[in-house]
Amino acid sequence: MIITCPYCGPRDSSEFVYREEGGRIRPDQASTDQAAWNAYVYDRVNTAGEHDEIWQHSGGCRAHLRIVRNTVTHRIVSVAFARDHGRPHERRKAETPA
Amino acid sequence: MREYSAYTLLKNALAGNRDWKPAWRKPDPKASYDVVIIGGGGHGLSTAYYLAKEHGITNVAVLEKGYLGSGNVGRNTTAVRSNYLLPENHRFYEHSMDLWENLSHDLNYNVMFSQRGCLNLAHTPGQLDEYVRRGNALRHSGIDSELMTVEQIKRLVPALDVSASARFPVIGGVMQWSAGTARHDAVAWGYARGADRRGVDVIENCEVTGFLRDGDRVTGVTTTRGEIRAKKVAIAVAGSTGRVMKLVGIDEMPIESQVLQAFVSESLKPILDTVLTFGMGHFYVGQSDKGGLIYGGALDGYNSYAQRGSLPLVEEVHSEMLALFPGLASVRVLRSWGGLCDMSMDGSPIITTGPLPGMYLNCGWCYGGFKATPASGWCFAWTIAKDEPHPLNAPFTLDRFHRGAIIDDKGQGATPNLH
Amino acid sequence: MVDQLSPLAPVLRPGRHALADHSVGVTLTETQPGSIVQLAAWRGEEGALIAAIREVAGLALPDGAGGGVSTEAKAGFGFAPGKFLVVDQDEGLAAAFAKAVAPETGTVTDLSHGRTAIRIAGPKAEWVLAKFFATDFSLPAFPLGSGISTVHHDIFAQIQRSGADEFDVYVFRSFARSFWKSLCHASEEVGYEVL
Amino acid sequence: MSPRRATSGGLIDRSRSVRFTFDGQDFTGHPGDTLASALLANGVSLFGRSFKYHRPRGVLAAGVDEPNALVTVLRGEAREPNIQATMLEIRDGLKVVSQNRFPTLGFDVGAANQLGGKLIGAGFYYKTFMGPVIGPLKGTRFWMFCEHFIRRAAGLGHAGTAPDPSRYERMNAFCDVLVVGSGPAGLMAAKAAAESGARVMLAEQDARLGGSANWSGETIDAQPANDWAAGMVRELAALPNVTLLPRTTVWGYYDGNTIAALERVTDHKASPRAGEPRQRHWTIRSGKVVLTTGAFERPLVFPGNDRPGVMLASAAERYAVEYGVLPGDKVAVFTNNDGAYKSALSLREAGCRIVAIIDVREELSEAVRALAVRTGAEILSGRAVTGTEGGKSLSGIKMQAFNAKAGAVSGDPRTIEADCLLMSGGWSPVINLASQAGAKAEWSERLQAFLPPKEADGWVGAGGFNGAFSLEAALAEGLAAGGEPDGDTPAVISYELDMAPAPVFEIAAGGKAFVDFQHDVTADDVRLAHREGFQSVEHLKRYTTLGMATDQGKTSNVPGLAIMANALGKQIPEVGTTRFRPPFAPVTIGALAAERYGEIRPERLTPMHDWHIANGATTYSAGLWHRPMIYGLPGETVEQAYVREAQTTREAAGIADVSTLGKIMVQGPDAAGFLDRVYTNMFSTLPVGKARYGLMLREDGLVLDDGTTWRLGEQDFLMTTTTANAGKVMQHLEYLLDAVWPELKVQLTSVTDQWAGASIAGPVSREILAACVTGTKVDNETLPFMGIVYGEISGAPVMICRLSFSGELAYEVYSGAGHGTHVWEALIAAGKPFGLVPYGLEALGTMRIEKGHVTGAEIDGRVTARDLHLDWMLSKKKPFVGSMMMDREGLTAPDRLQLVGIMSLDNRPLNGGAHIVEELDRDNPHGSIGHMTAACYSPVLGRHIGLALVKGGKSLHGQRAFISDPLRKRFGPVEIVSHHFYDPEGRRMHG
Repeated sequence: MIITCPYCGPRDSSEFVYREEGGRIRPDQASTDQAAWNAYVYDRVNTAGEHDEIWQHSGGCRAHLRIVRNTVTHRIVSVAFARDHGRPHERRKAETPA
Repeated sequence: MREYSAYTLLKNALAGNRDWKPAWRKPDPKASYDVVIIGGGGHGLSTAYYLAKEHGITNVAVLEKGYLGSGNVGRNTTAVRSNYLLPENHRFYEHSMDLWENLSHDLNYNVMFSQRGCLNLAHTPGQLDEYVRRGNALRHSGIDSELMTVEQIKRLVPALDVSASARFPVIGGVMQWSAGTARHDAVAWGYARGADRRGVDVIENCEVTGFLRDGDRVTGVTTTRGEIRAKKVAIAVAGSTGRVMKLVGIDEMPIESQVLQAFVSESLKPILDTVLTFGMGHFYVGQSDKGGLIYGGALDGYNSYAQRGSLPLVEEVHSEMLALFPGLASVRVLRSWGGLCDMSMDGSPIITTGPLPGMYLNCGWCYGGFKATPASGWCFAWTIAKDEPHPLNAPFTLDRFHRGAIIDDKGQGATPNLH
Repeated sequence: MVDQLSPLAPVLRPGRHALADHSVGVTLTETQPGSIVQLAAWRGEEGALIAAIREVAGLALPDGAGGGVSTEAKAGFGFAPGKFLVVDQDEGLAAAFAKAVAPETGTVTDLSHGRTAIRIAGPKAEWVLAKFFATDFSLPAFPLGSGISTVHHDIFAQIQRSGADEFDVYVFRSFARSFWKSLCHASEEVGYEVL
Repeated sequence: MSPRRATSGGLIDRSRSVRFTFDGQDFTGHPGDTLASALLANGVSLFGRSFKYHRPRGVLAAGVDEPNALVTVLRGEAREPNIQATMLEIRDGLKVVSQNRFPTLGFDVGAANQLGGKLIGAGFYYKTFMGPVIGPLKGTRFWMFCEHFIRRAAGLGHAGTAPDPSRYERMNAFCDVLVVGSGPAGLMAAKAAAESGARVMLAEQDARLGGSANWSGETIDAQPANDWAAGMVRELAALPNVTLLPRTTVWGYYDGNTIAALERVTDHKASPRAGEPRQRHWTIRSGKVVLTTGAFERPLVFPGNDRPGVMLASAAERYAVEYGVLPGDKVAVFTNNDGAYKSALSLREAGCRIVAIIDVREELSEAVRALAVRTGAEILSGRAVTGTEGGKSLSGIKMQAFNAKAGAVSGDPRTIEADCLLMSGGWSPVINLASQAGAKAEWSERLQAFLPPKEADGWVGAGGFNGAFSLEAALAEGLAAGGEPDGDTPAVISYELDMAPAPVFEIAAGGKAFVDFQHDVTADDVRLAHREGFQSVEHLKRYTTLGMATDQGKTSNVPGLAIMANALGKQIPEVGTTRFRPPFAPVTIGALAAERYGEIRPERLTPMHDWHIANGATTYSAGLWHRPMIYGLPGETVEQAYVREAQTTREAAGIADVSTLGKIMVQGPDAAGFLDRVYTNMFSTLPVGKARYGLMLREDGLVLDDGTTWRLGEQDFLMTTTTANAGKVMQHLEYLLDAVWPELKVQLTSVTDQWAGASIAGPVSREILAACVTGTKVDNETLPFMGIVYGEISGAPVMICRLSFSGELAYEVYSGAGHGTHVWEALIAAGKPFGLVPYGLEALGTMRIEKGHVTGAEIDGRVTARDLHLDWMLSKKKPFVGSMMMDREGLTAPDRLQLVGIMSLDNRPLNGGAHIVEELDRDNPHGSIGHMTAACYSPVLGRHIGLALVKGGKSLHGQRAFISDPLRKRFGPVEIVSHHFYDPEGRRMHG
């Protein structure tokens, strides 16, 4: 598999490590919503098809990349820096007041 | 008279082998069953077999989307062992071992289970302590485990490099002698035949496309071969759990599907009579009765439903092979394949009622699915028949992750690709 | 000042290790720069940091990912978004940058002891490097002066093209001896000389 | 002159001879010969024995599809088993032996297996060897007894056990166009692509480029095809943007057009050059892949089709034309298509006598009849071969009338004398690589073959690969695949043949008719599989082992499917086709390991490593690092050494290399706030110039790692991690910063290698520092506990932090890594008058156990901070990673394993990994309440002690229990105590 890092260009998949699903929402650091934390840590969409995920270019620039990749064909649909993809922790506010 | 024996083999040979019956019928699905099992792999078939044999429930269909045994039961490295650290795991796998030991007789089908042992090689004192901890845990549960010195290891596997100059010298190992290998396909075929002869309909080329519901309750399935109603619907589709659960409206699970590659070398005269694991990487190897070395390593490490591996992992695995067996450099790898693993968040499986009424779930097998086949089916059949788990699978719930009651043999946390 | 002890010292064997026909495909050198400094800009401050590099080191780094310049005594290149490696044969570069780079601009990290610099030069330099790194070393893909970050199994490396047939490889010091031995081994096929 | 070498012709170099041995016998051939062609030229027809029945076998094919002629090559002590004689170039000194025979190839006792033919058909193992259900042989015993003998009989060649001295290398390459196969289509494609300016690579598995042009006898551009090919190769070789790779088998097509290929660099050389690898594992990333891999000819399935002397028509043609070898004197031909007629003619022209051409088809075209007449053969259409005669080589064939539509033979057999039978059952395009890439094959009714799909992503095909079997089509398609669809192709002269075969795969006439030659799978085996329900293609393969041999079914897949389809009354595509997986042809393990063969992982060395070795250290692996275990004196045991080192440290001083600790610079305006988020305790309150011990949890609330972090400046922190977790912690922090909190201005840099670290501990450590440190005072006021100062030692700048792992007054002295040995030696010299000793990990471990500090043995990924009594580290003033997850019910359950100390009561050593029980039962160990994580002899206590994780934890302090270690056969009484064995108030380190 070749992943085209937005900084380094096309590189072999051996330079990258898969980290997480991309769509998972980490609750705000101060959130006390236990269910949201549980879901964040343990539940996965695990799509068969186009899958939103975060990889790190650990053997290169070490940036985290938000990648959409088809898990059935391994074809990579898009790659962007994870940090440009909005900030997951801001998407959902704590549901139960602290 | 048993259907398969040396006598019937001779009798049939004399008759030109024209009288053998199909190993299982090829029935059309009926409109309804007491139990429908989705997944005609090892676990689904063994579940059907034990439902019929242990619980007298024979109005059962096993639905397989492709050919029978096309999933991981036919794509693994055939190792059977119960040497897990945690009691929840090793008790379960030891029950499996008990079933394995008599499986060929039970099924009247030679699954070629051979107890040639599984040896974990240790390379640092800390690692040896860790392995001894595990071995002692087994011994305290009545399961066999033995410490081996380097000299004993060398005698057992003369081709192994145990020199002190190795990059990671072997300093000892922990052996489970009752462990071994079995002929993987035969397990699927044996269970299929056993279930079939007890009245179970084993239905191939029948893909589930949706679930029939009555409110929350699951009442059957829609398939490429029509609607099938069932009092109970059981899912045993490890590798495809995510896909099937989405059909019933459950979009998130504590599971990632990942590819595990396996390899077989060309046939060689015997060189390795046990199963070995390498402690400074992720590598295991055995040799089949046909002579091929069967081996594998770590997961490719990313989500996949493709049954297709990546090249870097191929290179990694083979470098580990040579770290143990420098004499095998000119031996060649003949085949490789990829299996889809249901990697759970703690590396342990799920066998449970629910999560919806009328539904039963068996998944999350990670690497351990093949060796679990008998106990998985046995426990799942119990759970389906009695609507509650057997004590052996009671810890393997779906809600354990959220509760923090995790069963993490490797101590890696919710990082499936490290289990 | 105390000189740095090279991690390669016990395995560095200067001289020609040529083929039977006396040909030498690559020369290998440990360049032992006095300063290796990593600079990182906060987002939006890359321009200010590049300006600081010009001011302190006199290197005008071109725009674009991996852009760099290599001169006789100094070199610099981008190796990650907003991050640069600047190298000087003289010591003291980190201290100079610490003064010139404001906290609002970014950070300065001294790696003068932490990285080992190895130069591989000669007609077979691309061929030998290709044995290690899954990276395209051809001139169009890897222009003069530019740099990359890559990895050979466990050995992380930053590489700058310092000439048409010349590359400077920066590896972690603790891996340097292992890498050097592999490099010499891989160079045997084409003949090599250690300077 | 060799008995079967033609007097002229062939592309071999007749001016030179090559000497080699086969089973100890000397033979000669010529450069350009394969082992197969050279042995055939010498009149050898018996090459090997089959897997199951040990039947004598000759050569079936001439290339990578060969199933029968497998040999073992001896290279010194190294052995290469199962090498195809058809792919092995001979060289001077080559030593080859046959395999799977005992005692000799000619007389093999294993051939007795043939007597049991019907008994040991497909799947017979599954039905027997189970043994009695009860009695001493129940369970797995009987099977394992039988298996012992089965295993011995199985396998083909012997592997070597001596390390292989050859070197293997990996090579990475990038190109725009990779052409696989150098036949006419491949050459055209490569040329066209190269002329467009693309970077082109051309890989050919054979030694000689040109593919079928080397033996087709056709004419291209007014010259013999092989001359045309040689000219093309010369032109390509001269282009700077073209790389030619002969002897290179492309075996894997991975995602993203990542192509794996194996180059045999020196296998053909009598004396390789120094430094040259034996084989090179290429990983080629190509923009586009052009597949011109041609097609394999298929055998026909009929009784006795495996007798030595029966071979594929195209193989025989290739031996005759390319190698100048006459495979027989009296040659018969058996075919279902036109192609074999051309082969017959080529053999005739090379000097063979063609005695008969037997064709299953009733009707033959005029063109074919004309061709047949030129061969001088008797033409027998509407007939089929129904048997072969001879012992270990063919002497004649049996032939009967045959109705192709009904698939039935009739009439009396006629015997024809022949010592070679050419057979052709049609052609199967080599679509393996396309299949690996995910392409689904399409069945062609006309060609009776699976073809690649028309549209594909990443690759394009041409020529025989596409089922375009004519030379004109191959050239035109090659040109188009190379990017010049409208270019001109050279003029050709070739035969007008229809390669479409009659749909006949098997002649069922009684007797063993082989489908898979190497694995001895017969047509009857396929039918048995059908009868027993193993009808899908995968079941067929797995039940009969069809296609599972080293040739991977290159010749057997389609015939096997056809026989199954016939039994099912279905069409072939309804049975399915096998999806091909890597490798296309077997690949050596050495090549895949490449440069890691002999050195699987790089070594990681600390700056002081050479000093340790020079001063008597014994090391062991800590991840990739080598770390000193002890610095043993002559005659000392490991225990004596570490006890001396620890005792001296506690009484005077010791020094240890701690450079392996992970070190991360955490810099930026938000650094302090970031540390507050990732550590369980507070760091924003840490003053500049001070250090603090910190604890990190994983997101799931369990302990990740611990270490001290030093505040070097307002915005600069130096974090240390454990050696083992350095990488993991770095990734964890990078992820949080980059993917979760990108708004934080924090920069992380690994500086593990920047610093050398020496830990100097013991009551006189301060005096030692005072004796060698300049530029700063090191007294208690200037350098209090957890304080940091800067100074110099022997001219090298150092940073000293006063912190203690051993529990003694202790300092960590950090210097630039390049100064590490210099500073270390200065410290050793300064410490000499004070009795300073270097100590290794064993002494370090001893002192930490005495103090009850935890390490990786306790932080095993399953413990919480509370389990380790580190509750005091959990800040209540702020959230931190894991804070919301750490108190879930499963992580606070009362029966969790918690940290305690253990004291031996029998004055015997304890061991990590032993379990703790309340009731001792040596014979039937049970009731484990936990396990020991670490153990040592404590010099300060004069006792054997250890740490353990047990259920009940602190509540058991003061209780008696037992260690139970059946693996090491060590049992005995212990007392459970606090894990703080030594100086619990910490007076010594604060002193």
